Parts: sequence; structure tokens; C-alpha cells
Amino acid sequence: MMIGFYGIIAKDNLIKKIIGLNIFQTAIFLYFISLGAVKSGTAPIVDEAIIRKGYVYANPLPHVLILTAIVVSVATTAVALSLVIRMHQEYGTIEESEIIEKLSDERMPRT
Amino acid sequence: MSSVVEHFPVLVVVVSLLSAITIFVAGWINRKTACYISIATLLGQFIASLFILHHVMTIGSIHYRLGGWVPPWGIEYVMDALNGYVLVVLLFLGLVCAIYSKRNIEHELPQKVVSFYTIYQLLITGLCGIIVTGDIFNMYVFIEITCLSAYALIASRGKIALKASFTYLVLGSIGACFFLLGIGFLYSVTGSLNIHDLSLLLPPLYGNRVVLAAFVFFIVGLSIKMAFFPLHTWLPDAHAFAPSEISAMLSGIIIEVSTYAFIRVAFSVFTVNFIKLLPVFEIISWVAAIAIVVGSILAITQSNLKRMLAYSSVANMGYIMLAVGLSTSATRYPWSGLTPASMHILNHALMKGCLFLVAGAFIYKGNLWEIKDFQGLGRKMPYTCAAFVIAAISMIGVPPSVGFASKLYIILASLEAKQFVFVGVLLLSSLLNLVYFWRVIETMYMKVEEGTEHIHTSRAPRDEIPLSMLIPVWILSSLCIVMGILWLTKIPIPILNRVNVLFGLVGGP
Amino acid sequence: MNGLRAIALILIFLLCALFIYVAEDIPVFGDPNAPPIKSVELLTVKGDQIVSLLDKHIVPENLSEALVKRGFPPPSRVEKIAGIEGEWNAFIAKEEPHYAKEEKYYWIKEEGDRVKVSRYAFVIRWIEKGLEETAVPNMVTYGLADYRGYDTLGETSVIFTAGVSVILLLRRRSRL
Amino acid sequence: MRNGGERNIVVETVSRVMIPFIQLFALYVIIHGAGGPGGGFQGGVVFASAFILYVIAFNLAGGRERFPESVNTILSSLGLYIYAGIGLLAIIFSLGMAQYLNYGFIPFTSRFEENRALGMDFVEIGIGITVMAITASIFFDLAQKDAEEKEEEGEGSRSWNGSSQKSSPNTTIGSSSSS
Repeated sequence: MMIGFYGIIAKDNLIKKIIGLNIFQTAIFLYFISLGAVKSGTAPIVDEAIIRKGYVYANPLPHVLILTAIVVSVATTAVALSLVIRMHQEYGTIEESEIIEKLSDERMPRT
Repeated sequence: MSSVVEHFPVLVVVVSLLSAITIFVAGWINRKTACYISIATLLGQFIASLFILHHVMTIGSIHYRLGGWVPPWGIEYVMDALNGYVLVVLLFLGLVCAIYSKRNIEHELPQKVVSFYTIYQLLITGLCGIIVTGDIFNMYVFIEITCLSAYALIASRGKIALKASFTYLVLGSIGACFFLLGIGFLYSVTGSLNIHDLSLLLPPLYGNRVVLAAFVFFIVGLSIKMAFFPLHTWLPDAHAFAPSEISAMLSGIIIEVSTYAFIRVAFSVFTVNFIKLLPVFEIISWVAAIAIVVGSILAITQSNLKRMLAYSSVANMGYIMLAVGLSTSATRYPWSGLTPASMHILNHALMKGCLFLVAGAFIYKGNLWEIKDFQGLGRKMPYTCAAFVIAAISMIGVPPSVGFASKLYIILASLEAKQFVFVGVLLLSSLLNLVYFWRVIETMYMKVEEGTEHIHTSRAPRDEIPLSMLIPVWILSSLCIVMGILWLTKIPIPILNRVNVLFGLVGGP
Repeated sequence: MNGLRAIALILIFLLCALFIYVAEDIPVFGDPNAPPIKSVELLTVKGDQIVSLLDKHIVPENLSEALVKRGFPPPSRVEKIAGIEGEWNAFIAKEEPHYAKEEKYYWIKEEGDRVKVSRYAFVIRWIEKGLEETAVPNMVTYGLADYRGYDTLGETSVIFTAGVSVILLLRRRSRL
Repeated sequence: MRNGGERNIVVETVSRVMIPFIQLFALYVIIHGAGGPGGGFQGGVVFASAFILYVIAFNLAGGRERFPESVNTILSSLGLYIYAGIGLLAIIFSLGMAQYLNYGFIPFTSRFEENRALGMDFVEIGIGITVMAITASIFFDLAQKDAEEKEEEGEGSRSWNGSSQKSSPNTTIGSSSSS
């Protein structure tokens, strides 16, 4: 998570920023999944035979939440990538500092 | 399930979603239908939200169990006074902006009308979802819908808006991740996700470090989303370069709904007793005071009208958060507590919506962005400029307007809390508001280009915006005055006082 | 860029400090009695009469008063957990069409001369009764599509939003 | 525009064989979601990966021909229609008695629990359709832009190669959510 956070803030390259964002999100997902773990737990699919052997089910709720959150992160990444592609078309670069330079050169934010 | 109204909270969200899909399909067949479907849906939603507010006021809060599962096991929708009130504000501004955007979008994005309206409707869906939900993870999902559609809508103009949108995306995702982490912390110590349930389970755990950390994460995450002062860096660019009705929505509603989410989390999940244990709200009100001053000063330095309005939004978020921060210490009267905050949510939506729509009108007519280009507009577009003046004087806080009402109530609250510094801050900010709006008004009416005065006065070419854009602007600006008078007569105060009673801020009516 | 890196490092140290500060109170990894999977403690009540009343399957009045005072629903029925001494399940009444009118809600345990009341995590019902209530054996599926089905609707809308956003941003020469 | 200068016969043949199996597996994952690991999202993404494989192995225009924009539009909204519509059906069939998404009240069969299971199956299918269509559409849009740019530069010969490299982030994301 720290790596991702560092990546978001410190990296200049926009694609690297997106990668940092993904690492950041994945770290949080891992935290959630770790909440779902139970000692001697098995996959949360109802099966009488397994329970009779003394296993317990893992907590299914974090799995449910994280499936949702993963989809959200995929959607965010898709939008971010399309923004970067558009920026590449407009400015011909994906380095943030160069984009800022070009913007200050233009100085006329007209349509 | 006695009355149909009890189904309305979910129908408001789902019908909005269905209409988004319908726009997508119908727009494939005929592009012209898109905006009419959107406007019709929003009108229906607005009427439904009025019914909901009436039901909440007369009968009591609505608890809707999605899928038939009783709350701790399933997701629940809760409609209470705060919900119903914010929902009405949201759908009203959404409706007005949709009517306005019909012509504006055909002008600005002629190729993308259908996708624009689809995402616009999804934005409304997300905002409604945030407002009506009673489940904290559900709130996260809808926050993400809102933010994704906002990123796309901001970027839809291309060019510099792309950079603004990307900054917003990165910061917004960090904010959402913090929110999610906060949910994870709360879940790990309570094993529950329902807001009401959490508020019952948390009291024995108030000393727990995980709960404290969760509170910090919620505050930071939502502060990013609502552009609270030190974290506002994404806001000016995003507001300035988005299409104008989206600027109005962003400034008038999206950051307000984030504030609503903050109030909901702070008062419904953690409750007043927890907040009183920590000095958080005092810190918030001091930071808000700094936000007001800094936002106003930065607004003065801007030369671009929409950027100036954006910084003014930062200052206005400061007002709302100042009112929220004072709400726990000023609780004696029905008009203290959360009343000023929720009042300013409506007022800011009206004023900023109107101002941004007018700014959009200038761009629509003459592609005018810079304040110095506005010379002679007072004659060219008299009605639009008059609306601008009305909204501007209510921002400054001239008596019968909404701005005056909310400033008055915030000052009363800070007097009650014995924080006299804030009174000074509010008066100072009125002065600063006067400075930066006066500059615009002066340019519009008084300054005339050197040597061309004669031509202007003789010709005086009327060049108004189309009626479908003018009517929304005038609805908003006239409401600025009407609502101001209503607030001063204290007629709507009982609605807001319900909010205070709900959160245990003011004892009894 | 150096300024940004310094800010990033400071923020990371702050976050690290926060996590280390928090780590003490987070439930142990894999603990089967952690709040998310088993129960969260509500309150403790003193008294020996309670135990004797509980043994007779009567809900003690001071117990349900204490619960109602905290805002929880009062228990409707108490039942001894088979095979374990000093532990009871309390049920509450609920209204769901076609399903049982009561649901396991509190877990009461005797500890010395005090009685500890905890609330079961709501996942317990998913795990124990999901199959008979929804006729689907996969817990994640029925959690996703039924108990929390509304989240999933939101999630599908998120994907839809992303798709339309990409169309709005990137597609040229389109009818949309 | 099958102009890939470095056409690889092995890749093409293998993907030609693989694609039907991937699609079949995707359908299995969607339908089997109730009983074992699987579900709408995973199945939808696997199904979309079949299209992505086709585009990478052959070319973009062919993929677009097989999955045209109109079909894509209709399918992506159809899935959400199914989901939200089933929720509404519950209210309609119970005449306002039941809540939104209460599948038990939709009279597929006589038993309440079976209704719930069937309702869930339909919902999963709806999710699968939407996710499949949207993932493919996102992929096409991200890839298409690049191909057009390359065309403008007059480097048409290497177009599919470039597009596949640029789009690889999306492919990895797709597979990550299926795990």
C-alpha cells in the first residue's frame, strides 16, 4: 500500500500513477480478504461432508464486498487509461511535468 | 408496505438507472430523444422526491428493506428528514441543469449527445443512491458511480479538461480508497455494515484504536471528495473546464452530497457522543475558517470567471463545514445545530448553480472566459446579466437573499458557541466576496471599450441566449430571493430542525 | 519533483505510524471468534437470577430492558445451546414473508457471576441458513446476488458507466 | 485489413481452436455460478477475453465485424435491463407487497426458494451479458484509437502489433477480476 501511495504522488509518468493506484487498491482488497480468513476454514460453498470433517467456512462477506470493489477498481482504471490515451493524443506525451509545461506555453485554455 | 410512497426511495434510483439505459438504446435509434427522456425522468423523480419529503414529514421515516431482508442481514434504505431534504435539492438542480444543457450540449459536444445524457443520468443515479442508502458499503459503490461519471463528464470537453479530470480521478480514487479502508476497519471490529446497526454497536468500542483510525480515514477520504480546504487542489481546474452545467452540478450538488455523506457518517455512524470525545470538530471549524479566507483571496486573484467561481466554491465549502463544526457546540435553539449547514447546502446549490449557468451562457454566446472580455455584456444580454447580478448579491449577502440568510444563521450559531473570531471571518469574507463580484459586475455594466462607446450605445445589439437556457437561469436566480425571504420568515425551519432532533443535537422541538 | 517525493515520504510515514498504532486492536488473523465471523460483545449484566431464568427458557426482564435501552430489539425467546453449559442463544422477532418469524440474534454466556451478552455477526445466518432460504449452495453467489443484491446492481452500473465513459471519451464517428 | 507483416500461423491456429472453448467455458462459469466457484462477472470477463484473443491474434477490424457496435450497445444495456427489470417484476407480481429485488415473489415455479435461486440465475446472466459487452467495448475503444493513429502515421503494416501491446494493461485487468 505504501508503495502504491508513493507511486501515485511521486511518479511523473501518468501510467505509473495508474499502476500505483492499482497497487494501493489491491492492498486494501488484501486487507479485506484477510478479515475473511478463518483458521481451518474452507471455501464458502455449502457442503455437508466437509463440515462433518471439522472444517468451518471462511467468512463469505468480505469476498462479496471485494468482488464489488474489484469491479469498481477495474472501471476506474479503464476510465483513467482512456483519459491518458486522450492526453497522449492532445499533447503527445504522458509525462505530467511536460504536460504542465505545454499547458503553460499555451496559456489560452479555449476550446 | 402500506402505501406506494414507501416504494419511492428505491424507484427514484432504479428508474433513473433504467432511463440511463433507455437513453443509451433509444439514442442509438434516434439521437434527438435523449434529452427529452432525461428531462421527463428527472421531472418524475423530482415529484416523487416531494412525495417522499411529505411522507417523511407527516408519517415518519421510511425504512425500505431491499430484497425483503431485515437490516443487519440485508441492505436497507432509510429516508429521514435530512435525506428527503437533500434529495429534493439534488433533483431540483439536476432538472434545471438538464433543461439548460439541451441547447448547450448540442452546441459544445454535438457528436456526443447520447453518451453525455446517459452519463448525466447515471450521475443522478449515483447521487440519489448516496443519499437514500442506509448501508455504508452501498454508499461506497454509489460514490464510485458518481465519481466515475463525473470524471468522464469533466473530461468530455477535451484539451485542458483532461488534465483536470485526471487529477480529480487520482485524488478521488485515493479518497474512495480511504473510505473503503475506513469501512474495513469498522467491519473488522463490529462485523456489521448497516449504518443504524453500527451506531448501536459502536458505543462500547469508542476507546478502540481501530475505530479512531476509521474515523480519521472517513474524514480524510470525504474531505478529498468535497474539496475541503487543504485537499481542494483538484477542484478549480475541474470546475473551470468542465461543460458549464456540469460545473454547476459539481459545485452545486456533487461536493454537497459528499458533505451530506460526511454528516451522515459523522452523526449517524459515530453519533454526537463520540464526536464530543474528540476535538475534531473544533479543528474542522478552524480549518474551515482558513478555507473561507484563503478561498476568497484566491478567487480575487483569478482572471477567469469560472475559475473564480470555483475558488468561491472552496470558500463556500468552508461555510458549510464551519456550520457543521459549530453544530455540536451550538445546540440551544431550533435554528442552531445542523440547521445552518443544511440550509447553506440548498442556498449554495441555488447561487452557484445560477452563477455557473450564466458563465456557461457567456461561453455559449461569445466563447468568453476571461473577466476582462465582458465589457458591454450588460447591454448585450440584459436578462442573463441581471440574473448574474442577483446571484452575485446573494453570494455577497445582501439582506433579502439566501446568502444573507445562511450567513445570519451561521453568525448566530458562532455567537452561541462563543467563537467570536468566526463572526469576524464571516464579515471579512462578505467583504472579499464584494470585491471579486464587484469586479465582474463593473466590467459588465460600466466599463466600455475605449473609443467604441458610441457604437455600442447606438447599436445595442440584443444577443440573448435561447429561452430554454434563459428560463433555468431565471428560475434559480428568482429562487435566490424567494428562498431568502422564506428562510427569514422561519417557515421551513421545522424541516431542518427534524434533522437536529434526529441526531440528538437539539433537545425536542 | 523532489518536493513531491518529500511530501510523499512524509505522508507514507504518517500512514505507517497510523497503521502501527492501529495494529494492536485489529482482530488476530484467522481468529474464528473475531467480530466479523462470530459475534460482537454488547454488554454484561450481573445477577444469578438471570442464569436460573435462562435455564427455564424465560427471557429475564432486566436483560431485555438493558438491551432496549441501548436500542436493540428485545429477545423473544431463549434456548440453550446443545451440549455446552452456560451458553444460550436468544432469538428476536422479525417480519420476512415466507421465512421463520424469529432469528438467532444474541449469544448469552455465563462468565463467573456475570452474564455476557454478545450479538452474532450477520454472516452467521448466511452460513447456516443460506442454502434452505435461497436453494443455492454457493455462499458468495447468494451473498452477492441475493442478500446484498443491491450492491451488485450498483456494481454493474459502475461497469456500465465505465463503458459509456470510454465511449464518450474515445469513440469517434459514432452515433452515440 | 489483414496486413500484419508478422502473421504467426501457430498463434492463429491455436487461437482459432481455443476461442470456442473459451466461450463455452465462460458460459459454464456463468451457469455454474450457483453451485461452485463462478458467477456473472467472472464469466462475462472470460467471454470478453475470447474477443480480445481474437483481436490480438488476427486484427481489430475483423473483431469489430464479428461484434459490431450495434450489437454491443444492445447487449450492454440488455444485461442491466434484465437485472433492474427482475427487481421491478418482484414489486409488480406481488402488487406492491414485496420489496425491490425480492426474487421470491416472481412466479417462476411454485416454491419460494426455487424462485429465489432462479431469480439469482437470471441476474447472473444479466451481469454476464453486460460485463461481456462492456469489457469488449472498452477494449475495442482503447485499441481502436491506437490503430487509427498508426494509420495516420502511415505505418499500417505494424498496426495490430502496436495495438496489442498498448492494450495489454486492459487484458491483465480483465483477467485479474476473473480470479
